[in-house]
Amino acid sequence: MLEVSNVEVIYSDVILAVKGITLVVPKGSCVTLLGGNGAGKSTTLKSISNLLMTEDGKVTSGAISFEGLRIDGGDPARIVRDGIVHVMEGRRVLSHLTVEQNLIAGGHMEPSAPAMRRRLDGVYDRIKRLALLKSRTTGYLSGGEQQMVVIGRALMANPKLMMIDEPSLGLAPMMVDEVFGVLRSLKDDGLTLLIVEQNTRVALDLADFGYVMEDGRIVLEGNAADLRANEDIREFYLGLNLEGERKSYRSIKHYRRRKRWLG
Amino acid sequence: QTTYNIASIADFTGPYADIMKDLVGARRATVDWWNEEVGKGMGIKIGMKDFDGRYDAAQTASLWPGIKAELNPVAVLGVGGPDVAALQGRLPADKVPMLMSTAGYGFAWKGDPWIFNPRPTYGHEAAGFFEWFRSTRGIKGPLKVGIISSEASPAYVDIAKGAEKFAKDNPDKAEIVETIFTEVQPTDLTTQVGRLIRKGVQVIDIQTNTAAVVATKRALQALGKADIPIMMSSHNGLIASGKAVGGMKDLEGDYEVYGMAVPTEQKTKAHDFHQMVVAKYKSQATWSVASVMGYNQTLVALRAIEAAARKVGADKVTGEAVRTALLTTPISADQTFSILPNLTYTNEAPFPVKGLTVNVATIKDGKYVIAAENVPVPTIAKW
Amino acid sequence: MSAETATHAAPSMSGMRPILTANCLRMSFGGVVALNEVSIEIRRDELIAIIGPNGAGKTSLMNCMSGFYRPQQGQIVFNGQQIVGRSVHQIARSGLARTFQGTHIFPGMTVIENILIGRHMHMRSSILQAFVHFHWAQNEETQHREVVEEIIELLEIESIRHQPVGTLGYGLRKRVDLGRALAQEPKILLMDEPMAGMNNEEKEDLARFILDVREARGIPVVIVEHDMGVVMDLADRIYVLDFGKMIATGSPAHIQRDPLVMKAYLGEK
Amino acid sequence: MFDTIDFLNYLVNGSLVGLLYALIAMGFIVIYRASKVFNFAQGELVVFGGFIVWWMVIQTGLPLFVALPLAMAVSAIFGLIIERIFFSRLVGESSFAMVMVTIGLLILIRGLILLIFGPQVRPFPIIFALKPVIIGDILIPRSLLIGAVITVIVGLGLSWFFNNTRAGLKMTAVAEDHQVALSMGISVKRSIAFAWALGAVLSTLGAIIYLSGKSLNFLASDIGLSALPVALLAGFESIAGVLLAGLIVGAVQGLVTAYVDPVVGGAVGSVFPFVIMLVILFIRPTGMFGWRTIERV
Amino acid sequence: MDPAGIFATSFARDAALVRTRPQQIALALFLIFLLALPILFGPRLLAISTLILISSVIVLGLQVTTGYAGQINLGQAAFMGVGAYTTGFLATKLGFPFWLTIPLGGCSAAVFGFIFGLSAVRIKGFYLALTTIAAQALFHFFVLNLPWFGGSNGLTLDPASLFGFAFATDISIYYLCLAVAALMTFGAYGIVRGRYGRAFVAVRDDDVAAGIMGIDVVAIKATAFLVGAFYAGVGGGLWAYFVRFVAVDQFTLFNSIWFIAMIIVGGMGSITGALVGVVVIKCIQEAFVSLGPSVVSQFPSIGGDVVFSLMNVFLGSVIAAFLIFEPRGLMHRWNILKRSYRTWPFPY
Ligand SMILES: Nc1ncnc2c1ncn2[C@@H]1O[C@H](COP(=O)(O)OP(=O)(O)OP(=O)(O)O)[C@@H](O)[C@H]1O
Ligand SMILES: Nc1ncnc2c1ncn2[C@@H]1O[C@H](COP(=O)(O)OP(=O)(O)OP(=O)(O)O)[C@@H](O)[C@H]1O
Ligand SMILES: [Mg+2]
Ligand SMILES: [Mg+2]
Repeated sequence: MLEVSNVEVIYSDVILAVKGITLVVPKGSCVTLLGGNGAGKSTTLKSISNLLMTEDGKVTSGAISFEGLRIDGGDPARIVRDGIVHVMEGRRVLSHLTVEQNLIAGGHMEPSAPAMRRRLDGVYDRIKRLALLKSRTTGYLSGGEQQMVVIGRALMANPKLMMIDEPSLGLAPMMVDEVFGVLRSLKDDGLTLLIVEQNTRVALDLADFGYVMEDGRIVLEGNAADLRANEDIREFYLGLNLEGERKSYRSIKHYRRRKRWLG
Repeated sequence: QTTYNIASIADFTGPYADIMKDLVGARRATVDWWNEEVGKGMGIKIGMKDFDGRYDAAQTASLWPGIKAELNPVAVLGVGGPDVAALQGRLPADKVPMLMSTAGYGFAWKGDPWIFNPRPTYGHEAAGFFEWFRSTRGIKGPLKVGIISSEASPAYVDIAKGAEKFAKDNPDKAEIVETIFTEVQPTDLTTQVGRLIRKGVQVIDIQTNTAAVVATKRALQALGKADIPIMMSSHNGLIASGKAVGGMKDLEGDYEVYGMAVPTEQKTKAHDFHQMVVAKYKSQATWSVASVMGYNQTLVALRAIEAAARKVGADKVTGEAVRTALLTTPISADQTFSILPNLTYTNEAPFPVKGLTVNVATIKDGKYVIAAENVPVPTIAKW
Repeated sequence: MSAETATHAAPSMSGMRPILTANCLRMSFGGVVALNEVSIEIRRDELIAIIGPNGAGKTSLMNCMSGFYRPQQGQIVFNGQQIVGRSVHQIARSGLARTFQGTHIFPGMTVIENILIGRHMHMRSSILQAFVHFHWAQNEETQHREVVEEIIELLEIESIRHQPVGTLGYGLRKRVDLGRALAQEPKILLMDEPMAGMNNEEKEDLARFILDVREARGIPVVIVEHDMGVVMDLADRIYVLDFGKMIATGSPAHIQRDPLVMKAYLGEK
Repeated sequence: MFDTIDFLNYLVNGSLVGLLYALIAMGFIVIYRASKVFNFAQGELVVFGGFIVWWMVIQTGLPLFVALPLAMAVSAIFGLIIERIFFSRLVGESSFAMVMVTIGLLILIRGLILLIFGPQVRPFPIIFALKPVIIGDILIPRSLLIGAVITVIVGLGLSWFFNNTRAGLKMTAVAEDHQVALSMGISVKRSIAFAWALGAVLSTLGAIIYLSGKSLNFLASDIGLSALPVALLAGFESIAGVLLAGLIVGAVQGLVTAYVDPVVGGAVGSVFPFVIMLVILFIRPTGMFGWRTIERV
Repeated sequence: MDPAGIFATSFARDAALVRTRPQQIALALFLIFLLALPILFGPRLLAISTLILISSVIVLGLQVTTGYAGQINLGQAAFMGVGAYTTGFLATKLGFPFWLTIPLGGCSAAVFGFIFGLSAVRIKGFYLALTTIAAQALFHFFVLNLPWFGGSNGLTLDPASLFGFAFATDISIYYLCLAVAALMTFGAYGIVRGRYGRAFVAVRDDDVAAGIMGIDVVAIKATAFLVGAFYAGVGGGLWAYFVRFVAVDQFTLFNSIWFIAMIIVGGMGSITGALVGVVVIKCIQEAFVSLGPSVVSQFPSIGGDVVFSLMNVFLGSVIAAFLIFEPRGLMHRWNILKRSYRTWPFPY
């Protein structure tokens, strides 16, 4: 459905953030993109939704195609209409608007008001909490609440492919389960997902396939099961020691085993 | 055959660029005429060079040193307030007199001048009109005057002050019922003008800009009192205001007043002079207030140079000599073809304070005509 | 009210006098009650964790402590002084530093400059001295620069010293954020969700930094965190907030078994 | 010596002038509300609109009912052109940069006006009959009265549009955050374009009411300055609020001009709006109805 | 970023402005040029240079308020006016010497600015910026209506004089302005690279965080206005002695706008940028003015007014173009060039 082939991204003509990556998101599947900070995950998503445009960044080589059509460098609004919606990292709510207004604005592409209403109710009973927060000003919501709002808002656009940047960021454990519950139900309803996550455990539980990025390159890929089994993943992303139980943060040594894929 | 230079400061690229064709054209024509018919005889040639002051003090100030070095002029022709602002501090040091074409200002009214106006202050000109108007209308008691001014420019404020001073010192002659301050482009003056009318105003004095004239005229029309005359000055006179209001007929019975010739189509010595230079010296200038201003300042400058040459000798003329000549030898109306009245400068003021006259023009049956000439100007104390 | 009464009000177990105590704080926004009779006490040698579901009021609590919010009632005694009602920068100057949920670094500045901002309140040069620059201002700069370099080493960000922070990834920003707080040489350090948005590896790094800070500098630390692993391993004591109420407090082990907490927060697993 | 009739006259006319300011201020606010740009060139837009009308009516002698709509259309197009040239490239840039652009725009448009129409003072057509409306002893300039009615209608209409329609909500989203709006599939460019078209049209409307039967040259742009306090008083986001702000400023200015100016012998009236503005802003930092600044950490 | 091979050996060195030998040489040459300028240039250019120096002082101040502290300031011309009038007042009415009047002019302007800065207690963002327009209106009104400033008459000054030596000639006034401008530039660098400079930027980028970092946000904003206004005031003082006549219509809102235009072109948040901006804009203006008349005389068909409007059109487009293609101004482009040159042939 979505194909990204050796894409390179440069910010303000000087910072090379993504150094030729290739990834594929098959229809109806859920793909996750893992990787350290500054690895270029968000940048990758931005290059797909072409929000790069607004950050003085551009795709200097490679191609991005969605359902067989080239979309790289396209107008972001157009791309959303094609069915890709991008939930940016950092809970970007429209802070002076109420939760409901946020959602309505999200559903601006619905042909008619009633249709929009229907979507709205759909979202409300997918994410119960939003119904409660309806009339609150989103700017004042707590971090987690805001995360809910942006996901809900993305759903309002009725996307074919939803790209989420760090959905679990700042969510309490129960809330994480809740959010991923939502995502799972979406997946089951046939929505294609591309998830950038730091919370490797939940991400790999949900995903069928995963990519690992390190400073602008894809260093490892495989279906979720294999990745979960991979030694490096276990140590560096799941924080398990070789015996497989979680090692304590107190007992962290100051030196580290080098990662295979860098060696 | 000695050559002396005059610096002609103009405003080619500023707000008044549109009248420069006439103003500078008139200056040039006058110089050509003088060189040909006067200078030759005296063995003097005048060179004039234009400089663009942009009606901006900073600009003129930065031009001046260059002018001085390049021309070492014996006289400067200025355009307006900014030139005065920029140079009045330096001319005394550099010993060059500057000649303006506008009326004088209260704030320039100081002794020992280096900048000279051929006309008294706007206050004087207005006062002259008041007196004439009173007598022609046979008004007993003081003339009730309303002033419309603006604080947008200090010059405007000064103009109003002049008239107020006159009324204050001559309560029997004029009474300022009110001075109204508006924006440069008034929103609506109906209420204010209505107030003036209720205070029984007999003439409205507007020496600021055409926008104010138009707004006031509209207010008067709205109030059905279009017969109350408006008195304007040279820079916002009948022709200009007429253009702005969209037709001369609207200004029927209004007046303009200033201490120089009125550029009507009537046959006058001034008009003849204009037609002569146009014919003989291929002047581009048209017969307008702007060209009259150009003529008046240039003529004063040249006549002063003449006088200076007679005193010190044709080869020894300096800026200082020109200034002394101005202060010592009167310039008669004939010498300026009645473009200006007889001028007698003194060391008290940058403009002649005594024996001055002004001319009044009006619109009669849609025609721009002279209403009165050589109307005497009453004396006003400094304010 | 004075420090004494405050401490009597909350007698400390280990005889150690608490550095910061908050008494029955109440904070509501319109209908929403963000904090409801919340009391908390932090001792000088402690690493406290505050947990709770989203919207429980954790950040609000921190905001009250750092003076960004003004609680409608209750007092906060920090280092013997009542601080409720003081302006944010005064409280900061009296030794309370915090890092933010999300990042609030200054993107326009380089890493060094960002951390130097932390030193601002320790600098004395007047605008006039700054104008002259040489001598006073310059020497001052140099001194403080040394402090900053230490921190930079501690956090292992030497390589990006001169990079504008705006171009850094989230994780590094958080690290700069921490560095900036440390530069204030605080008497207490509040961290709002420091681990959020980090992968395991980085969490380990940061955990290590936090421990170092605690050991090396002996600064009491309060963290708000959702990652139970981190919380359970690092914290000496845990407070649990739910809907603005303090529903439990105690050692990690004890909290993990608390049924209330299970229900409200951890979820049955 | 105090005269109630006078008082009422000043009050009423002042308020009406205030509503004229409100109309101009609406230009500021519409543009801000749909693109988060504060437009310093508003006054220049007014003058431009004025000259378009002048050119069509006086120069080419079109009848009013043709000329006025046409002028609106032209100025709308002018607004669109501005967006195309200047703002379409700036999407996502800091709103600071955009505001700075409008400062460049101010100088540019003024230059264009001088270039195309020259510095001369031009007569502006009489759009509303000069005969004032007289209610009891109160005498009201027709242009201002009709203008006030138009202003109120337009104000309430736009206010409804922005607050209650989905299209309005879209623009509000843009004003909140360009990047987010884009990520939601809202065309920021179109929103900004609309804002400028609307802003230009409002300015032309303002010019018609302001200048009807008066004269026009580039200095008329000062009206933008007089309208500024009104915009600030209302708060950048509130379109309906600007009406009230206009009334307040206008009424106070009218009275001050009438009663204080003569006493002081100076134009107190012209600075007073700024004083009111400062006072109100101290009490309500984001104007009377502006969005509160949300500060979270 | 430094050229390869340059490593700061001490923190002071690392913070220093000129680090490399080429930089030092360039600076030295530039200073020599400035000192020799009266010999190299004719009086016209000399006068222009003097005006450029005066404007630089004012724009430097604006750069601090707007470029660094992020507070758009539309009152700079008014602040300049306050300085000019104070200078004029003290010089004419009380006969103070210029080395007192100019600083005092700066101070009074600073106070005036500081008051507006203080409104930061309550007012934030664009609202704060726009209140500075009120400064313009109030200044105009008070000068015309308060008794001390000669109202509409303006003030006429005698030349500045030191131990009997009068700065009456254009050369001497040039050196006076040069000295002051140099001092103020040096001071500006000092301010922006120390704690204040950082605090300004911090407040600009995120004033909430700044507060929690222990920065007194209001004080800093007020200080930013204070510094900016002080510079404007000093510039005004110089202006007063340059023209020797002060009138209220020399300080209009439009001038303020030009000052902003200059920092836009030069580059926000860069002292050098401010200077570059002034020079560029002034030179363009002068080009038009000196070419204007000759063009007009060449083709009388195009009136001078056309030239005038063309200048506005041109400068307006220049500014807009900068904001569109070079939002960070000339200095930014210069830095990028430098960087790419230093890392050549590797682009990144
Ligand atoms: N707007 C920008 N301008 C310049 N450089 C940028 C910009 N945004 C990101 N970068 C650079 O691109 C690199 C990748 O950034 P990106 O945000 O994609 O990392 P990430 O994988 O999303 O990290 P995180 O997990 O923290 O979100 C970063 O190292 C940063 O230096
Ligand atoms: N300034 C404010 N105005 C209005 N409501 C607020 C404000 N600040 C917080 N709230 C409300 O108070 C409650 C607590 O918010 P807070 O940010 O403290 O939650 P939290 O515990 O930090 O949640 P999270 O873990 O998601 O960050 C939330 O419901 C929020 O909507
Ligand atoms: Mg990211
Ligand atoms: Mg929180």
